[in-house]
Amino acid sequence: MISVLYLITILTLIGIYALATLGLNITMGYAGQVNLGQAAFVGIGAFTSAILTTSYHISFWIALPLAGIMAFLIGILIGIVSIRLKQDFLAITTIGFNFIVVAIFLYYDVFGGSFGIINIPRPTLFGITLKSSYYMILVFIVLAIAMFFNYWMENSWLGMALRAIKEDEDAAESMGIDVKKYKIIAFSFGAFFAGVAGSLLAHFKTYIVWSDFGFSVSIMLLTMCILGGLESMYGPIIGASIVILLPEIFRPLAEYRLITYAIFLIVLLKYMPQGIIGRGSYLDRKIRAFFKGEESTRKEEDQNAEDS
Amino acid sequence: MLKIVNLNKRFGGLQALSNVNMEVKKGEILGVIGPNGAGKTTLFNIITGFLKPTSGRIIFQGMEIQRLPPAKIVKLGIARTFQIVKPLKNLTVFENILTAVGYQNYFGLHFFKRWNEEEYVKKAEKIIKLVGLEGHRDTVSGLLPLGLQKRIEIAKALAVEPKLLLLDEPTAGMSYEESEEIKELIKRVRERGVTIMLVEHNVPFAVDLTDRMYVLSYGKIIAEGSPEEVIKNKKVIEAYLGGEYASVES
Amino acid sequence: MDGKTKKVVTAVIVIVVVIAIIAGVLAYYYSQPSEKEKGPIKIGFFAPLTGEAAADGNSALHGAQIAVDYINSHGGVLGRQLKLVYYDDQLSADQAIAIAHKLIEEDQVVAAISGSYSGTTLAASSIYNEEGVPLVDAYAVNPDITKDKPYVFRVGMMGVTEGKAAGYAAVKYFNASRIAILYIDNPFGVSLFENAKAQAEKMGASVVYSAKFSYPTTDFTSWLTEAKAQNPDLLMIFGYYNHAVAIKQARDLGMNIPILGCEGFDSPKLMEIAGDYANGVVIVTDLNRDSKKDFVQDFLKEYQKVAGMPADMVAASAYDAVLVLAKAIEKAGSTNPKDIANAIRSLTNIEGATGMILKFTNGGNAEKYITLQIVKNKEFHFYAEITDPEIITPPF
Amino acid sequence: MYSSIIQELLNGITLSAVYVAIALGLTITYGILKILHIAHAGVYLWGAYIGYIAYVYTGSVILSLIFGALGAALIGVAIERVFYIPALDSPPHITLIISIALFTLLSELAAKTFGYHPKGFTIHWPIYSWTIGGVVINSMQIFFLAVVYSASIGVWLWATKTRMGLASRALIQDIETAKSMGVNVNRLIDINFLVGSALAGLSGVLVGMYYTIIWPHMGDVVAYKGLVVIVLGGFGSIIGAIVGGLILGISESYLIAYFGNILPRDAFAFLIMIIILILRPQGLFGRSE
Repeated sequence: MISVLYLITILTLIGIYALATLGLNITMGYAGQVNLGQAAFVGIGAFTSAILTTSYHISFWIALPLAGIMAFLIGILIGIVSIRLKQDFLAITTIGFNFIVVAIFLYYDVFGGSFGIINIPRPTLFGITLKSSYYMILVFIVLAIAMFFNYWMENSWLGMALRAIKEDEDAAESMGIDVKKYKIIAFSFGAFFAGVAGSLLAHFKTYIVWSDFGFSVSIMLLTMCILGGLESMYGPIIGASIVILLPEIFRPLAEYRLITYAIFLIVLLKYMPQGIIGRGSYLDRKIRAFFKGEESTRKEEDQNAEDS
Repeated sequence: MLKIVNLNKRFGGLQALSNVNMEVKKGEILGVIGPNGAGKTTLFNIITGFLKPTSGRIIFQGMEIQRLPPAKIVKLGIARTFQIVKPLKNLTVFENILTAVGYQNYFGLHFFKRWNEEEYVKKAEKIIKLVGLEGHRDTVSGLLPLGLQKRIEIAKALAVEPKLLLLDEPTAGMSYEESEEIKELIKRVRERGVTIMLVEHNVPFAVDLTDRMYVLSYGKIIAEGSPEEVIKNKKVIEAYLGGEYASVES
Repeated sequence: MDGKTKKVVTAVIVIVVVIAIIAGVLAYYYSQPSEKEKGPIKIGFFAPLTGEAAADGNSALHGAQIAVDYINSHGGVLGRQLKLVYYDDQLSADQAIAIAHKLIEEDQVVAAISGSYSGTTLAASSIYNEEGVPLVDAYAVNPDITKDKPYVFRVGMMGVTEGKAAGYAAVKYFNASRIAILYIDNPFGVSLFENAKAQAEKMGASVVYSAKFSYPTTDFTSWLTEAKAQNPDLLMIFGYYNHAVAIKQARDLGMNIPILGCEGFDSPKLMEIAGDYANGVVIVTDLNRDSKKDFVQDFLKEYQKVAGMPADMVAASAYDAVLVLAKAIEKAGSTNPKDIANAIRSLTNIEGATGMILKFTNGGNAEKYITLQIVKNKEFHFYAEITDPEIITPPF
Repeated sequence: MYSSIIQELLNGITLSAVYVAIALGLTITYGILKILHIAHAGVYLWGAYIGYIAYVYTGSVILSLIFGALGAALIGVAIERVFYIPALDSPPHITLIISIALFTLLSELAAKTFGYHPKGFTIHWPIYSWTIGGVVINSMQIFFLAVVYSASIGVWLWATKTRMGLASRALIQDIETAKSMGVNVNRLIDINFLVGSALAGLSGVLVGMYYTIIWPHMGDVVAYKGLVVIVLGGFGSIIGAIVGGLILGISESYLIAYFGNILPRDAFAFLIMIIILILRPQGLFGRSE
């Protein structure tokens, strides 16, 4: 018998991490900017929200967007740094960013140091404390808004610009796209959703500590992003579901769990590099065909593209 | 239309361009030829803002543009193609052109606007037709042969509605037939009132197409005039024979 | 909105609704707690069994399992057998929270044990408390774990008491006046450092140098060099046995002063890693290996058999956590979580592998004597026992 | 106080040997395939364990080093053949995650095979120590530094003076050109992984012996510190890796000694790296384009 609260906990976590992954998908999936430090943005949002609500008694409903904005601002900084760096340098710089941010959480008492911040209040709405299923609904409403933003972005010039800088920066410039500006946008927008996810995570767990946002969490988010599939608005939710559910399913394996998980991951990536629903994957082609209402000619050509 | 005044560019110890002065007149097809390493592509990169000059000025329609970023220059009306084609490989031909068609929307906060408006879709389709890619509208561009990718390159440049179009070796690596088709295409473009500046390696092709020519050698202008005059110029022949005879042949 | 937008919006709404429906349907089918009065008594357990902290997690699991087997082979509790339901938390707070719900609702345990560290235990503790299921924390030190949580208990020492004991021991047994402290940058190290410093200063000594290090550190020479420059007369190292390297490096640098460690050093691995350098090191702990008590010796032997290595403090603490729960269930005469919690609070003088637990305070923390052990010939031996109530009484 | 400043320098140089040892192998393997080879740290820890087992059975330090290096070399080449070569065409983030998953796998397998708890790795050599002007140095330290730095010089000579090494450098520039020059590309990739991984194994054993401890997660810090070093040096540069390792070791030693309350060690390392990258985006020894 699967218990409800357990299920709700899992679903809430899926929703929160899907939101952070959706942000990462903007930075990495659409704009092609490697970010191995997304968890740091989640942490920045979580601590912003936690500090505002515990030390300054600001309402959750104000802290939630502020958490996103804080991450957004730091995202601008990282975006500026990213302008000068090429692929692998950028990858390692974002790893470093993650390490430095959690180190600051650990070393400075504002962030609770190694003890973290406890008693983060649960949000209330019309006098009802939002917990378990109410909180899950809140998370999924926020996720739905983010997915709608994602959909809208795909259909706006923003999406076009991000894809263009991913493909070729010079070509993008020659089409009137200011590459620097859009790199900064890619990082800051991606960070915004991570920050909001961080706030949601903080008020869900009611206790956060620096180690919740370490580099391994960034890798988890990256795995969600790639397994679900890059450049797809549904990818993050699918990726988050897999990455969170699999270890739960593997739970009976106890100490063999991590080994099984690692092998599963390697096999999946080897045979499905586009992820479950990423641009160019089998499912993606089917869905696009459904929305277009016709079987498009790209099907075969995309298959060729996979090989190239 | 475009005036280049005392342009210099240095890469470390190498003087890539020295004291280049040039003028592009409205409506013409201007050729820039010269042996390998003469600085032709560097010149293009500076005009389009991809490189900053060491000294000198570039004036486009009365405005100094040498310090502007490439995207701004595009908005002012100068478009370019790349010698090594740079299509957005994983996007379809239509998406490639559409990205360029929206060039005015990448400034400020206009990027929040939807691209799926009739205005843009129609414009993109018109350009696809103009360059003769109707049959490949929904093909992923990276899969097309080089000849067709060159057309995408030109189409993208046209899509930004340029007043001045800079073509960097549009026929490099193409067969004779393909070159002839491109030639026709360039002529059609010019009929639409676009001024064209053309860097070419292929001298006969340039002679055939251009109204006027500059010859660059080792970063200096060594000759200027009508194609017929220029190819008879002694300095030019020396430059080609002394430098790389083979390149005239190719 | 055009057709495509509508389709997408519909799709998003459908996803949200489907999830809500799944949750609702499951809520409907969610049956009342099944009969808890039959079959074995289930006790939950979580610890990091994989990943970087797996060494301690597995030690704790072995310790708890040995306790369960011992109790079962001696007739069980209330005539029923105990069953340990254990999960791997990978040292992730998210997973510890999910496990808490799984143990409480799905496995329907009557009580649970944390064999995990402070972060995970603290994150999970409020859930056990809210759901009214007793949680016994084996060795995590963060004070907030038990604070204001009537259903959460701790059998291990609190960082506060252990730190105070270290400061007390330094002055009382070693006449230290200039102390240098290296401590790990986690709640364990930080609470030990703060309280040892306060206690030592209260007794007239001063802390002339302190530095914190992170868990995977193997090179302590930079800090030790700076510490040495301050001419300390005692060095405290608050870390785990894998930081035994620091002992060796201190000696190599010519620091021939007494070294005082903590319960994190309480493992035979200390001697394996530091070799002869470990001799003379004194640690503050609650596990007394020279104990004459039969079951302590039984436990140490049994552990060696099961785990293939001698027992450490973590294993002994998890063992005691099971013991405390068993005693409480026996005393309560029922498996009702509330009765168990009340029974724990009324237990006194429990003989455990980590020594005698005098009682549990109102805050749920075990009060017990603290022992000092010294390494001689690569073995731990009794050095002194601290019984001063001012030192050993938990703050709440 | 003067002596403690010198002592810190010595501490830093000793620490740098750890970084140089790991970065050298990493820079060779990165140079050849352009893959962020996180699993290198897994190879390193397996090298340490194999060396440990060899020491337990033979009691010989030299054999332990040799077996550690050989075992690691085989594991490294196996990873390259089975996982990297087939994934060469996939985007870098895919190989990165595969590499991280492999690293997790290697760590967990080591934990399952050799036990979760750390092992003491104390060798029987007597340790002598000398105090010169207040600065203490011991024989183990000298041995550690001597082996790492002579291995570094060996690799540098191999890469710059031998035909094989030079061919590898050519391959780093451009695989196609190397092919057209008649170079057996696959064999060369194998050899580079062999050399790089042997170095990882060697350093694993040495670090284990020097710090007298090995444990299944001993690669965790090294995995990312190694990247910092090769970034500092400019990817693929051997001299860069050596100098980068020295810079990192020495600056870390001083920074944590004097400013240890501001940030932890690893954060300092990354901070140094980011500052250098902002000033010189191609790394200290990388070529600008």
